[in-house]
Amino acid sequence: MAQSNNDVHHIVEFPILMKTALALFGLTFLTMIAFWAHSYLGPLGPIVAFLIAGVKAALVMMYFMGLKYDSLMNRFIFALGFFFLLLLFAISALDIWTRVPVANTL
Amino acid sequence: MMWMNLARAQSLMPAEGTQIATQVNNLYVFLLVASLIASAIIIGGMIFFVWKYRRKTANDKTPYMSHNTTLEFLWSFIPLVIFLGVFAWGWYIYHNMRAMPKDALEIHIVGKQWAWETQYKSGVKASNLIVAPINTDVKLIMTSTDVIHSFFVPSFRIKQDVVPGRYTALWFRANKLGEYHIFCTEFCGTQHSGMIGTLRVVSQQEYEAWLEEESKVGLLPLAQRGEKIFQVKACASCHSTADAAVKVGPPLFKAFGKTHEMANGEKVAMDENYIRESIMSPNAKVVKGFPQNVMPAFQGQLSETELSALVEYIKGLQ
Amino acid sequence: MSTVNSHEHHYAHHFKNADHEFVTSKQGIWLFMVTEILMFGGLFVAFFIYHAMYPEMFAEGAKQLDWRMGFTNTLVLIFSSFTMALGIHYIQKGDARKATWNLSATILCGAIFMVIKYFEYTHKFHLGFFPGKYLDVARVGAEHANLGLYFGFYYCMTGLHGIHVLTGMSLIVWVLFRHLRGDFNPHYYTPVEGVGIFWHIVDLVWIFLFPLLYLVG
Amino acid sequence: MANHDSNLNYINEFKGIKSWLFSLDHKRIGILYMISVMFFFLLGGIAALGIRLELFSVGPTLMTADTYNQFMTYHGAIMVFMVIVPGIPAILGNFFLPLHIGAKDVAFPRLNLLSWYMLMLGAAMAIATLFIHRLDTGWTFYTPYSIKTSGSTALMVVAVFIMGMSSVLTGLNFIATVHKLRCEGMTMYRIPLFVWALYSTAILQVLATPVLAITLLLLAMERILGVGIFDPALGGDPVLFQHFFWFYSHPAVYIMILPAMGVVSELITTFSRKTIFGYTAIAYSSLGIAAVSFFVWGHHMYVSGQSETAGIVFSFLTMLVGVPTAIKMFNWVSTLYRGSISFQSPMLFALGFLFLFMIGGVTGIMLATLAIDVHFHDTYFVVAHFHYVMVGGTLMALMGGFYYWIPKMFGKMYNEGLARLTFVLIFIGFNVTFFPQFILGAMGMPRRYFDYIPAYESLNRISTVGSWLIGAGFLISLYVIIDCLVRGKKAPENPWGSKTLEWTVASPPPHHNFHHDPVVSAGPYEYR
Repeated sequence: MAQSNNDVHHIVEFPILMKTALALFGLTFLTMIAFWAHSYLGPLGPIVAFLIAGVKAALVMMYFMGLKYDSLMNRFIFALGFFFLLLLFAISALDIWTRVPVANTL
Repeated sequence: MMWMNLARAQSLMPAEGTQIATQVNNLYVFLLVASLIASAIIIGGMIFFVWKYRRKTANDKTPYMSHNTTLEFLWSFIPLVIFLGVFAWGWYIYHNMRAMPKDALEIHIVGKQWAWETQYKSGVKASNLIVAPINTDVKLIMTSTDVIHSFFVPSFRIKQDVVPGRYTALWFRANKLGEYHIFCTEFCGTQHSGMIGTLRVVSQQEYEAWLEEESKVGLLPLAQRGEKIFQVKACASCHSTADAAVKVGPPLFKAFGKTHEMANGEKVAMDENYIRESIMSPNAKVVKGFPQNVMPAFQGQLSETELSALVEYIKGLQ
Repeated sequence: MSTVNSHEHHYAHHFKNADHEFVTSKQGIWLFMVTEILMFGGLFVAFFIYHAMYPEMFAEGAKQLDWRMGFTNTLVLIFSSFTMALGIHYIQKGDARKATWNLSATILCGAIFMVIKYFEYTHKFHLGFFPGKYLDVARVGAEHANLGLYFGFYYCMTGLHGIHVLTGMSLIVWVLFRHLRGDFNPHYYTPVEGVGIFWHIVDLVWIFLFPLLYLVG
Repeated sequence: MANHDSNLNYINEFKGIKSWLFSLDHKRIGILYMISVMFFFLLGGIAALGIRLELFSVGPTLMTADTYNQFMTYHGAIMVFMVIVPGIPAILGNFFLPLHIGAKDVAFPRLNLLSWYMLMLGAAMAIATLFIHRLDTGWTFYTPYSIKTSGSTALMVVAVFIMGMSSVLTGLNFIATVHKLRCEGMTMYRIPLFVWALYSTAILQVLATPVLAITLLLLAMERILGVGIFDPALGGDPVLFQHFFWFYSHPAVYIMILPAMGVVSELITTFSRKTIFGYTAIAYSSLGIAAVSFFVWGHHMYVSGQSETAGIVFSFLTMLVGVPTAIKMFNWVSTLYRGSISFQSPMLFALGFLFLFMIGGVTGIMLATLAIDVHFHDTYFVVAHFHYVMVGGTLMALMGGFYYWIPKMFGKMYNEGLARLTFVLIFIGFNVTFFPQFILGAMGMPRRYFDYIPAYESLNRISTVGSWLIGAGFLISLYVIIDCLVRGKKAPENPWGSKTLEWTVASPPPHHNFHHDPVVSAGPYEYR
């Protein structure tokens, strides 16, 4: 099950780390620009903000945490967490938004 | 054997008072019989195998049976089909329970710590009592003023949590006269087991007569109106009026005019203002030995006349 | 628990070799990270549900927050994540001096983050934005009566995140101490990797927290 | 390494209390868990007997309503969080998982000891609430009652958070152990079914408990900072608390029952001396139950104000989780077919498990049906159902597991006659206590009732008498265990003729488990 011996101890090279850091700073500024321009974006604003946050999170996970070079099992384990959160949100939201309101007719 | 079994099964459940209750009974009887059959197969099989293949010698040889795909498929697929069938039948009846009838007789229920307060459209109020006409759709619109309660009428097989901060609804159409229990089934504190009411199903005429008689409460002398309000607001569940027994709050029997020691040691005579203040904001003066913030505040729930009626009633408890 | 000493480093007796111990420890670390994601995730799920139920109230709450502080905090945490990754990188390369600098820089950034957080909190207390029922709606002049709910979320989420930043900082101090004592070398650095991944999770949570709380408008 | 002296084992190799309290040996930590869980079971049992005594007759019998509510709360909280969730995984799992897969220890021994200390810390705080300000919220802490009521709820909730943390760390440890420490030749299809059950339980412990952690933290913040997330006064939705609570608590009931199923698989194969029928079916149904258990939590909330659509989705998914459970029952009974069955006490408890879990199972399907649950929800029918699967299931399997493995754990045989007596007492006492409660539930008696209408009195009386029998049964089994430790005869290496790895080592096993690493070439139940 363990991968081949040599890439068990993977070292993320300096240039990759530097590029990731710069990308993260850039994306943070991009988020701010999206926030200031919320008058044009309107309802799209929060969605854009979250997309950028998602990209930043992916960068941190892949390069800083080394998930890109890690075993399939560890990636599956980490992804499992997000799946169950989605499940909790999906069915709780399904409940709250399919409730039939009862009016007080007194 | 089957029919005796059905009769016995139905005798366990309280006599049903609505058409839906009969449907629930039928599904319950089917489930009971199916479970008996399934248990007979598995437990009977177990007992038979255990007896037939009991150990004979110290080193018996047993066959190496690892699996049997067809058999295993059957006893996975057949239970699945039965379970889904039961799910669909349950869904059908559940939908009937939750689909509210149009233009039903609406009664308001307010669940509060440790009593059910009912209110009719005509303004008639009652405590722990619902009077409903027979063969009419009745819709209960329920809310709670403090914690979650749950309105349960076993004979009608209906139950619905009463959630503070929003309205929940229940409906029934009684098809038998009589008195049925109302229970609270969501834990709500000390007197959770005391929140028992009665649901009386009467004929249409009797229902209108009761409504008429109850609405004349406005003409009663002040003290009697006070007693009615004392009942409706379920003050009796915490304060005794016939004797000096301590229920949850201090007794009100022969209490008027006497001085009582407060929690902070101050001596206060019980006069009209003290009663009025203790009703509107109970925590202002709490009698020694009684806990803080147990009694709910009635600020904004009682009109001026209702307050003076209550004061008149308590003064009369000599 | 006796440990088998080989010239590079030691590993526990119930493992076959050092790599076996490293791979198992990494899996243990990732399993723990799943529980962190699920715990913070629970808060985010509750936040999304209430945001959808009371959008205007949440917008009013978000306006009270100072996006400048949030923005600087994001930059500080991303930089600390970068220095943490560098710290591991240099320990793997065997360059002890640079690793020490980077780990200290990470701790410093954590401290800066907490100081900015402290000013944000005191500023809000000063204005009267307390959590939940303690928020005096009249004094604060809030349009929505349950603004306290937004600030309840604000303090719960940033508070829990703050506690994790402090825990992360103390873990890095412990790892730095062991590094200065010479425990780590290119063949044995599991604790550093573990603490590093924990610190990146803390940064990950803040990356989502910042747009969620500050920019929701 | 310790020398291979024959009479040296994990008990007598190191002496003194410190060698126990700071031991990193998974076997010693298993014994520490055993002692603490048995003590908590005693506490929970006393609370149970108190409840039944109070319900012996109409009206207050020996306590006030508030005291009864406190008894009910502490019975639930102690039994769930301190006895039955740690129970089989922490005691038998810690001791036998490494032995079953041929490992020297669990993956992270220090984490294992930390888990025990966290359980002790959490339990101490929980029991401290008894003396500070007793709780009366029920073990479910439903809001807004748990926010409004007096009582040290915040302290209890943090205590449960810490105990949950202990459960997460144990689960994490077991997953890493099963993944990485299996001995040579021990593929995932040659590990015993007890290990499959612990593996599925560990997945549940790791993925479900964190959501309980955040829910309880928010409840503590609710009481301390009044954040209003679950408080309707501030726009919070108490039904959302129930969603978050049951998102953990339904997987939690599978954390309780799956290890018991693992023990029963071991007992049935050993005592019918026949290989398991459908190994892969049972292994995959453990994983199946673990997976589907995350989708079904809403069947606790059909009448809670949850929408009809959500109720339908949950009822449908709950029916699916019933299927793997039925598969296991069929496979166990088929294992008995043409076996060579002996009736020593572990097997009696396993057969008792099958009987009681069958009734628990079918009543579970009844409760999963939407229309039926509307009548049965929060009545004694539900109380009877979950006691049938928890006491009838997990505790019967725990007792069977104790008697099956005590010769290996302590190297001494227990008194077989007395052990069979405890089975008879517990089995009969259990049915006398809880079967009438099914009828009470059908008649509509709500649960958590301090007092009831006279119509329910006779059945409640029978139930109380039954609870005395259970109490006697468990006290006698405590005596049997102590008597075995003090005066038990020396146990042979393999008293039951079982084929799994732990019976190939001495009883009690040496500190490092195996003198030389085992190599496995066949399945765990090779009875030819």
